[in-house]
This record gives sequence, C-alpha cells and structure tokens, in this order.
Amino acid sequence: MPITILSPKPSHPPPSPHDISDSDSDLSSDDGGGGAHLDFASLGLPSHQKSTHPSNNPLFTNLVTPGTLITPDPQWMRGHGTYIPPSTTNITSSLAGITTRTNKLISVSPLRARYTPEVGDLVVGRILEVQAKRWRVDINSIQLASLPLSAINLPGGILRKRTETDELQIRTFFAEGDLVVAEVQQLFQDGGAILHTRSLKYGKLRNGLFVALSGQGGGSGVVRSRRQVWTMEGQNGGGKMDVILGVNGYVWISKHVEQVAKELEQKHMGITNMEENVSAGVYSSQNDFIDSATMREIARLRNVVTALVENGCRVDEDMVIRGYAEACEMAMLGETGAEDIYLGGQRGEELTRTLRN
Amino acid sequence: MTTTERPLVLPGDPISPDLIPSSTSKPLRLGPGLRHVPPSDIVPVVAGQLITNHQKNSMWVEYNSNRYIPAPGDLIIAQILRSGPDLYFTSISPYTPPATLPHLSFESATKKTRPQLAPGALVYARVVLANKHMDPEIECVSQSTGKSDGLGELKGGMVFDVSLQFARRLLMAKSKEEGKVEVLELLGGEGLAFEIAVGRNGKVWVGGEDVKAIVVVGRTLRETDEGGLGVEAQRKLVRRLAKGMK
Amino acid sequence: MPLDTSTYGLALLRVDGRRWNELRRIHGQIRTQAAADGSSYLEMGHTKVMCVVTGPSEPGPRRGGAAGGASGGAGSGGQSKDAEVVVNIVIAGFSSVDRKRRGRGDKRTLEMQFTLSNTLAATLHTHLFPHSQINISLHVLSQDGSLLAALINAATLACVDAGIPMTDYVTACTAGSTSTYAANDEGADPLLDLNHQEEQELPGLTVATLGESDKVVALVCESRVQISRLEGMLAVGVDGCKQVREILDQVIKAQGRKMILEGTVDKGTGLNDMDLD
Amino acid sequence: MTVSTTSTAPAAALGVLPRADGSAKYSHAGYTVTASVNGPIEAQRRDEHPYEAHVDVIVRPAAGVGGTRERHLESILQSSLSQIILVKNFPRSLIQIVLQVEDSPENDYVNTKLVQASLNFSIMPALFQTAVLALLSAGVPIRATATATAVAIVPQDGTKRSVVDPSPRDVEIAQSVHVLAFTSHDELLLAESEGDFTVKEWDDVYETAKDVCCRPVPTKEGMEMVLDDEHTNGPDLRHFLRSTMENKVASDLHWK
Amino acid sequence: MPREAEPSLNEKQFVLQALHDSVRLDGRELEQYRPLELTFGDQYGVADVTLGKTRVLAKASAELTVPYADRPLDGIFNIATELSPMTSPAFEVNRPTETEVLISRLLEKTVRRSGALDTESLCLVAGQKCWSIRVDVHVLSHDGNLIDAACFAVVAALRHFRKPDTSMEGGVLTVYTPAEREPVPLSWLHSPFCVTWSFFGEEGDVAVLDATWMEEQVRSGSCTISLNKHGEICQIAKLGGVPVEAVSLLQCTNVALVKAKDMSSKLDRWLAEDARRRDKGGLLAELSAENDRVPDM
Repeated sequence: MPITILSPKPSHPPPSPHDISDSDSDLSSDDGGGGAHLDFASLGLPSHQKSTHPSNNPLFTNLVTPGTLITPDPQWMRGHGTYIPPSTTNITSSLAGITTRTNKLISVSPLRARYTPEVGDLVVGRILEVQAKRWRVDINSIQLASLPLSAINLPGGILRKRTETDELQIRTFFAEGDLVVAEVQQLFQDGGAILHTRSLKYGKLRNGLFVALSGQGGGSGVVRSRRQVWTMEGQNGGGKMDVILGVNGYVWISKHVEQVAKELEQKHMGITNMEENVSAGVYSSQNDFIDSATMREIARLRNVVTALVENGCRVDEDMVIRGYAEACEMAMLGETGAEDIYLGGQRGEELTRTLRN
Repeated sequence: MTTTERPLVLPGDPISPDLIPSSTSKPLRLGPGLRHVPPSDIVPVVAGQLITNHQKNSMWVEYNSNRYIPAPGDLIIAQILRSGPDLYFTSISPYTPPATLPHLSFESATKKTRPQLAPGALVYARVVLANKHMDPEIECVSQSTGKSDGLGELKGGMVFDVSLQFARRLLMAKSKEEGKVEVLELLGGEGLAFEIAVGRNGKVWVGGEDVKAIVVVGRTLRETDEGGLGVEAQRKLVRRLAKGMK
Repeated sequence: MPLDTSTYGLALLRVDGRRWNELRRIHGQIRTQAAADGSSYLEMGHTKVMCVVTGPSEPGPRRGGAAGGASGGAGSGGQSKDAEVVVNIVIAGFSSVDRKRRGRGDKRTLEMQFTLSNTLAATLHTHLFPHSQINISLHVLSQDGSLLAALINAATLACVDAGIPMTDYVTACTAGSTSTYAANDEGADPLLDLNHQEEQELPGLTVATLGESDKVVALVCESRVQISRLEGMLAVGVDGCKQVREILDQVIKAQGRKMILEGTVDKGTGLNDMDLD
Repeated sequence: MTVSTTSTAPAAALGVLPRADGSAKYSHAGYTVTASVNGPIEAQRRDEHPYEAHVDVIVRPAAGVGGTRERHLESILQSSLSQIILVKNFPRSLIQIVLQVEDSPENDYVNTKLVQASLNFSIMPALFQTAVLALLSAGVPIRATATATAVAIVPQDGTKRSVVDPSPRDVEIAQSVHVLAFTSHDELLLAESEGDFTVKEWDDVYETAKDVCCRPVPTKEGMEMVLDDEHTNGPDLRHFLRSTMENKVASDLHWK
Repeated sequence: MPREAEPSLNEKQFVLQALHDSVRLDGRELEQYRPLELTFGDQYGVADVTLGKTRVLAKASAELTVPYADRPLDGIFNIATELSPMTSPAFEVNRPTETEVLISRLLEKTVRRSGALDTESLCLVAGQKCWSIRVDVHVLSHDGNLIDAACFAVVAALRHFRKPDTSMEGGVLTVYTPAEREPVPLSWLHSPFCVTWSFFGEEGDVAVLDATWMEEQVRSGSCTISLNKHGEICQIAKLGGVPVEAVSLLQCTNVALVKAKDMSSKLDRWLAEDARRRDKGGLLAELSAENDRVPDM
C-alpha cells in the first residue's frame, strides 16, 4: 500500500517544488516556493566565483552529506565515514565531508570532527585523573588517553627499576591539571590511546600558555605535518619561544629554556649518560622567571594561532611563523607599536587575507 | 511417609526432642532453615517441613524460596558483568553484589590462553567460596582434577527462570523418584533434541539447534514449576506441547 | 480564542496565508558556537531553537535520576558498548506568550528529551564510539508550534556539523487536519507544518523520518482524531520531512562549499578522478 | 469493662506477586494490604551496615502521597521487624519490605480528604501481619513468627469498652488506641499507644491483646477451641498464621 | 539502588531469533495479548488489573477543593503514577525514573487530554468549589507492557468510581456522606485504551503486541497507540527507536483498533457483572436512620 497524499477537492496547482538556494548559508524556503537569495558577499569570497553555479563547480563534486550514495559498485571497499545499508552493496556516506580514494578504498573525511588518535601523533594533553598505575589524559579525543606509569622517564635514568614507591608517589610526577606533551604509542581496539613520554622532547609543560583548537580530523585547526615542535625567535625584545602544535589541536607556547637545550647537546655524548641527568626537576611545576617582553610575544603568538582558526586557515609551522612575522609588522604600523597584540575581528581577517595571498 | 515424620515448623517453633537424631557416633549436622541457639536448642528460622535423616545424623527444613543464597559446591549459572584485571565480575542473582570468577579458574587457562568472555556471556560454574562477610567466588574448573567437568561458557541457547526448589529437584540424582519431576525424560521421549544445564540459583539453560524445541522445553519447565504439576499432569503437558510444535 | 477555520473551505488559505501543503520559512545555520564540537541554529517560522553538541567524549560523572536529561542508545556500564546520547532541553521562559517557566522536572520536557535522544540514537552510528557520550543541548528561544520537529531538525544539523557518523538525516515536521475530531468532518483536508494557533485547535501529529525513505523514526500525536484521517496526515507529514531534509542538506552543503573555497579542506578524490593518479 | 470485636476472620494469600522474592496479600477488619519482600539484596552505600542487614520498610497509601504519618509507621515497623529478622545472617545487605495498602475501611459518616493521605493508626496490625506473612513467603530467616492486633478503648454509656480491631468509627470516638504485637514466644514485640489511658487500662489492653495474639496452638484434636468459651474475642491469629503457612508449604512440597 | 539486571547475550539473541521465526517464549501469537483480568475492590473505584505476570492497581478518589484560578469552570483531574520498589528494587522512592515519566505522560495524554472525563461536570460552584478527582496507579508487579495494563486499570477505576452526591439549594451546597445518599458515578465521555507495539531487529520488521519484560529489554523500538471503540485516536507515541515504514504503522493502528474494541467490551462486561454483584444486597438497606448526621460541608 503506497502512501498517497490526499489533496483538497478544489485542486490548486501545488506550489512549484522549492527552489533550493544552493549556495546560501542563510537558506530559506519562502511561501509558495520562493526564490533563492545568493549572497556570496557574506561568505567573503572573491567576486569571480559568482558566475559559477555551485553544483556544476568541479571543486564541489566530492562534497557529500549523510545518506548520499557514493557508489553501488561492489568493486570498491568502504572506508571511514561510509557504511553499507543492509542487503545492498551501496557505499553510502555517513558524514558531511569530502570523499577520498586510496586505491579501492573509498572514505569520507569529515568537514569537522573530533581528533582521532593515531600511533606516532604528538599530542598535548591535560592530566584529568590519577589512578594506581596510570594517568588518564584529556587529549581532545573521544575517550581519555592513558599514560601508564611505565611509559614515563623516572628520575634517575632509564635503567632504574620501577618500584612500588613510584606507584605510591605517582602524584609527584604528574598530578591532576598538569599539562603534558606526549606521543601516541599504541591504540586500544576501541580507539583509546596509550601515550608515552619516554624522551626528553616529552614531559611536563611549564613556562607558557595553552590554547585549545580543533585538531586533526577535519576542518580548520592543527594539521599533521612534518614538524609539530620548533623554537623561534621572539621579536620586539622577546626571548626565544617554543611552540608545540599538538596534532590533537592543543597548542603550547612557552618560553624557551636553555637548560633543556644543554641536555640535548649532551645527547651526543652518550644517551645513557644523559638519561641519568633526568632529575626530579623535569617534574617541577614551578615556572621560571619570564620577562614581560617574552610574555607579550607569547601572547601575540597565541593570538596569531586563534586568528588563523577563526578565519578557517590551517595551523602548521609555516602559517604560524609567517603569521607571527605579519602580526609583528601590523603591530608596528599601529599607534601603540609592539604593545598592540590584538588580532581579533577585522585585524584577524586582514592577517589571514595577507597570508592567503 | 506420614506427616508426623515431616512436621510443619514455623520460625521459632520448639522442636520435640524425639525428632532430633541422637546418634552419638557422628556429630549432628544442621541443614538450611535451622539455627542452633546455645546451649542446646535447635530452632527453625523458616516455614517448611522439618526433615530428619537418622542415618546421616542430619536435619533440615525443606522449603521453597526465590532468593538464592550461595553455598559452596552449588552448581550455578552466572552471567558475566565485566572483566577486572585478573577476574570476572559475575551476577548470580539479581540485585546482589557480584560474584567473582578468576580468569584462571577455567580448564587449562593461563594468562595468555584464558577464555575471553564478553559482558553478558553465561557460564556454568561452581560456587567455591560463600560466606556472609564476603562476595562469593565461583570457578569453572575442578580444583582437584583440573578438568572443566562440563563447566564453562554456555554458548547460544536460552535461560529460563524456575523456583529454587524446582532447580534442586531437577538436579537430584534420582529426579524422577525423589523429585517427582519427569519432564526432561518425557521431552526426550518425544524426540526433542536439546542440551540442558541446571543452576541451583533457579536458572535452567537449554541449548540446541531448534528454536521451537528450546521454547517447548522452557515452557514445559516453567509450567511444571509454576503449576506444581504432578507426574501425570507433566505427561499430559509434554504431550500437549510436543503436539503443538508439530 | 478559537481558530476560525470557516474561511479555509472558501479560499483554501490558512490563517497565515499558507496553502495546505506549504512549509513555513526554514532558516538553518551551522557552526554557530565556536567552542562546541557541533552547533546549529534553526528557525521554522517563528519557532527558533539553538543546539550545541559536545562529544563523543568520555562520559562525565554519572548523573542521578532523570533530572540530568534523557539518555538513549545504550547506557554506559552495561553490556553494550555503544555511545550514549544524552539530550538536555532548556525552554526559555520568554519563548512563549504565557512566559511560563518550566522546571527541570517538567514531564513534557523530559518526554521530549527522551524522544530526541532515542530518535537520534536510531540514526547516529553510536557503535563506533564505545564507552563514550554524545551530549546534545538544546535551547528553545521562541515557540510557534512544531517545537518537537524543530528540535529534531536542529539536533540533526548539529550532529552533522559535529562530524558524528549517521545513517542519514533525521528530519521532522508536523501535519494536521482542517477540522476537529468533534466536527466529524469526513472531508477534512490534511495540513502541513502547523503553527501554534493551529496546533492548539486542530488535530495534529509530529513525524520524523529517516533520510528520503518513508521510514518513520518518531511519530507523536497528542490530540484526538478519527483513525480514518491518520493516513492523510501521515502522508503529508512524511512528504514534508523530505522537503525539510532537502533544505537541511543545502545548509550543510553550503558550509562545505565555503570550506572548500577557503581551502580549509581539500577537494578530495572521487571515483571519477581515478585517472589523475 | 467489656470486650467486643467487630471484625470478621482474616484472609491471606501468599506469593501473589510472581516477580518478588516473597509476597503476601492480607485482609482483615476491612483493611487489605499487599506486601512484597526482596532480599537479601545489595544495600546502598548509605544503608550498608558492616555486621547486619538493613531492613527497609516502605508504606504506600492507596490514594494520595505518603506523608509524615506513613514515615512514622515505617519507622515503627522497621524497628520491630528488625527484631525478628535474623539480620546478623546477612551483613552489608538489604531486606526490603514494601507494603501497599489497597483498601482501608471507610468511615461512611465522613467525607475524607484523600489527596494528602494519612493512614490511620489502626492499620498497623494489618501492615505488620502482612509483612510477617511476606517474610515467611520469601523464606527470610526469622527468629520467631509474630502476631499483632489493635485495641481501642471506647467510652460507652458512661463505662468503657475495649474493642479489638476497631472500625474507623470506633477509632474516631475512642479515648485511646493501642497496637500490640507478640512473638510466637509470647514476648511483647511492639506496643504503641495513642490517646489518654490509665495504667490499669493499659494492663487490660495488654491482656486482651495477648489473648488475641498468643492463644495456644490447638492440639490436633481441636477440642480446646470448642470447649474454651472464654476465648471468643477476636480471631485466633496464631492459628490463622499456622494454617496459612501449612497451605503454602503443602503446595510447595506437593512432590514430597 | 541496585541496577536492573540486563538479560544475558544468549537470552537476547535467542529471543530475537525466536521472534524472527514468529515464536514467542510463552507460546503466544505475535499479536496476542496475555490473559487480561480485572477485579474490583470492595470499595468503589479500585481496579486490580493483571496481564500475565504484570499487575497494576488503580484507585480513584475524590476530594472537594477550589478550582484553579485560570480554569474556574473546571474540576481538577490528576493521575499519579509512582513506581515503588515493589515493582522492582531498582526503583527508588521519590526518584522518578524515565519509565515512570513516560507512563505518566502517556496516561495523561490518553485519559486526561483526550477528555475522557468531563471535568466541567466536576465543578460545583464556579471559581469556588469543585471536585478534585485523583487516580493513584500502583504497579505491583512488572512483567512488561505496564502502559496498556495501567491505562486499562485507570479507565476501569474511574468508570467504577462513585463520588459523593451533592445538591445545590438556594445557593447552599450540600455534600452528602455515603451514609446519607448513595454516591454517584462520574460523568464519563469515552473510554480510551492503550495498545503498545514493540518492534524488533535492526529493521524493525517484527512487530509484537503486549511484550513481556524480557521482550521489552531486547526490543529496538515501540509505539503506543491509544484509541476508543469509536475509532478515534487519542494519542500516538513512537518516541524514537528503530525506523518503521509509515505503511506498517498504519496497519499497526488498524490492529490496535480491534484490540481496543476488544478491551472496551471486556470492561463493559466486567462493570456490568460488578454492578449486578453489588446490587444483590441492596446497599441502601444497610443505611439506618440512626446514622444521619449533619454533613460537614
């Protein structure tokens, strides 16, 4: 019994099917099937785009939304972001995103999603919970990651045996609220991540500022790239700054501390030697002295990062370094000079526009 | 058997001394439903029939209830709730604290080869430890032989709830003579193929290929239990249900 | 004030000038809250709702009782490892004419939370996110009928924005009938998308369907109506849902195009691009 | 002082709720109460006691929401039932008794307010007796059985009359109402009184109640009942309890 | 409170498998109800309904009160549903659960909003005096399909109920106690009944009526349809859950009507039987002149 629509007796012609305004973010269906208002200006797009009808634009052919049939052809394999309805061979999208193809594998990468950890990712996280033999770390993912006690460098060198005293003193290494930089070592079957900090690059974070963005997984935010950690010179009298772009979208900007570098130099002398130097100082929660110029530059760098995100740019080393240089220039042109670190609203747009060109 | 031998007792009733076995060679053993009040009083705590076994020098109160209280040695059907670091938490009866089942309490289980049981899986197990101050512990392997002896995960099939007493009757060595329950033999006689595991905690697991056969077995058990059917009524019931299946 | 339906028979126009099968203006936006995993704002006529999605994420401390919002899908801690969909609806006091405040224990709101969470759980692929929670928070800013439908649509948009995999859009709308049950009018016509006034006076139902199919996820009828009129109302409602789906799909696509043009996302590789590599 | 009673014989059914561990429905003197017993089950942290079971009693009126009167009845029942249940057998657990009032005798002369339910004090014996029956049905180990009754002292024509199982009308005009419960060892388990009374009156009430609750179990010949014409006041509760349990055990153990 | 025990994986799988083969554990057909039984209490307005092992008791009561200020011409009518630990130890006193909220909303929509009880007739003096009718629903035993059983109990209790008679003479309102005048029935307009479908499987292609508690625990969706015997829908609630073809839902509604008509005639019969039983003694004969008292209203 098919469903039938019973129309009123004095039959009026039904309104023309809603003309769907295709590219309008402010979309409306007016009474009686109103017209479409195409307002590209509001999107801040270059004007030449106007002539192309969106649905014909080859740029958009791979844009799919949930329920879109990608292919009924059984030769393809379904990947992330797709599903096959029961008793069919139809690969169907389960996300709003862009189809990507790797050989026979069809997947959809979402326009935006939470960070999904992968082995080897460098992440910045926050300790949320201390358990008997591990920490539970927020890494902006679907589940909390776990950092086992056995996966950190204990004071006194790598060869030191883990003792029960360490278990009892677990809070002296990381306590709730501490920030850490770590690497994803392993994944559970259900997608949960296990982290480690068994390298001098990793460990507790201090002397700096934390920024949360959306991570790898779709949309603007931090992307996986060659380098996630680097040191850069501060302008306007600021000292050197360390930047850590966690793949999970958590960013750490801090004052560069030479001591670590010295230890890194020692690395060439012999790893065992050096590891022994890992002292309890690594787990200190005390900030070093930071001069106000460096603090200001750290804040400026943070504003660069947030401005990039606000205006839909990717965040990687190149963009951040260029953005910082541009921001310094913009500040110098202003009235208050170096003290002006504001990069919100129009200034942020201006900044990203310069970077895009 | 006359009623005088199996008198009705209510909690707190005095027990006439001639009902208490007086063998001097063996110590007197008190079964469920009785309480020893020092120095020498024996008082029932539940309502039921007082049963005395002079040969074994034991006595207990025969009664029915719905709440299973674990006792060591009982065979039970338990449901896995979740897995801990080295044991499973299982449920024996609803709303009670979980019973533990160590990962290694399975036949030839080692840290690497232990069975992986998902939450919601069923096991046929034996109660090892039950005391009022601790959560009970169960096992799926015989401590003495190291063999499973039929214990372990129950795959597929269906579980039916019966009264504790009916489960006990099914488990009796001579269930037909002593327990007056003949349904299983009768069902087998009707040509139904099924496996069965009876838990003292009032759960009967019925396995087999044929969904309809399992349902018939389950309905027979439940109706026999709830209706308090005698042997003749059991025969009728089985005939009726088996006919309905065909 | 009873609704004057007498003129309908003559002009076939409703109180707000619509015809029987016309939706009101629908305006949708996504990514309205920068801090959220997903967010949306939806207007259906003068019914205006906002939605924020957080998650899937680690479930917080267990909430006690029903006050913390209804949860659908599977509960955490049980056998099932699926994500839990927790919905919380706040109806602003100023959203309706009577400005009545509804407490947290209001049963109508609790029922809507339950409906919403079970409706979304039917489409969201919760099995992909074991031991986690999807929090959906809805705020009702203005009410003019079809509230449940607007909430479902807004939540769908926000879930798509949050990048949570789902079978298809779940879209909803209301349908009614032109005369009350008491009139026993066999010739009553079905109506699409009821406003507040129509909802008060006429029989109506809310229907939510999955994608472009005729599969009904939710069907809520709270008024007395002859069984013979159900088919017509349901048919109009299901058709309305398809129209709504098309509109919501365009909202999402517009955002996608914008991101492609801005270079935030790659344009991807489709089946037909195979010659490129 | 004369003693009178208006009530009919009590009636009870055990195991009426198939999903509870134990249950009983009991009607007497116009009251009908259904009880369920679940336990021993897991106690909530706040109720957990390291050495004994927590006995939880919940009284639910037939109409309206329960109030302070119900809480009061619950606390009296809770403390007296804890005395007969062998709570030490089940440490850290909970024995939950829910008493649902189904019917209570109506005073035909007053239109009662029902939305705020306030159970009458004289419902106590019915609640108590139902709880004991449900405990027996659940097989929860108890020290002894117990029986309870209510006695009202009603002024009449200048004298005082004590009424066993008073009707709501009696309670309304009574000077004092007493509820007493005795274990099967003839120990006084519960005594609650309301109203004005003298020690002498209380002594009389005690004797009357004890007479109702603790009548010796008739011997098999059943001759005592017939011969003993002094004991014609009120039902023989102990005998009733025994015969109810006899039926239950007989049907449970039909296969023996 | 202890959590409600979840059925084991074996049980879930088996029940689903059996239902796909159209076999139910208790041998019923898919669209067959368990035996429905109703007993009335000694008093008016007490209905005890059993549906298999599910048992619900409803008690109606009346009280004189003041009408709500915004509805001066209407009496007050409430249905109170509270699940006590008697239903299951998982329910706690004074902590409404989701089940409880849903049942109470469904009863509210089915009985109250559909206008089954004429609330205007409950008003005695506009804006000053009216009857407040209250039905308390007590779930004594829960073995699935509480809604259908509870709705039947509520309708039965209300139709059985008698409220004290009143008279209005010269602006003086007199309320008679049961001893003075035989109480009168409520002004009842129509009798709605709930019929609940349960859907099973990923596709929701198996539909079952009157699910047991075990079946409810494995179902993937449900739809409660409330109808009266005149074929009027009072309420439909499919609150999410597995998607079901619209056409199947229409079929479900038609079957539900048959079931509702069946319940309606059963209730009529039981009410008639009870009336006959009560009439035998000639209730009025019990009343004696000696008991006449001044009414307290």
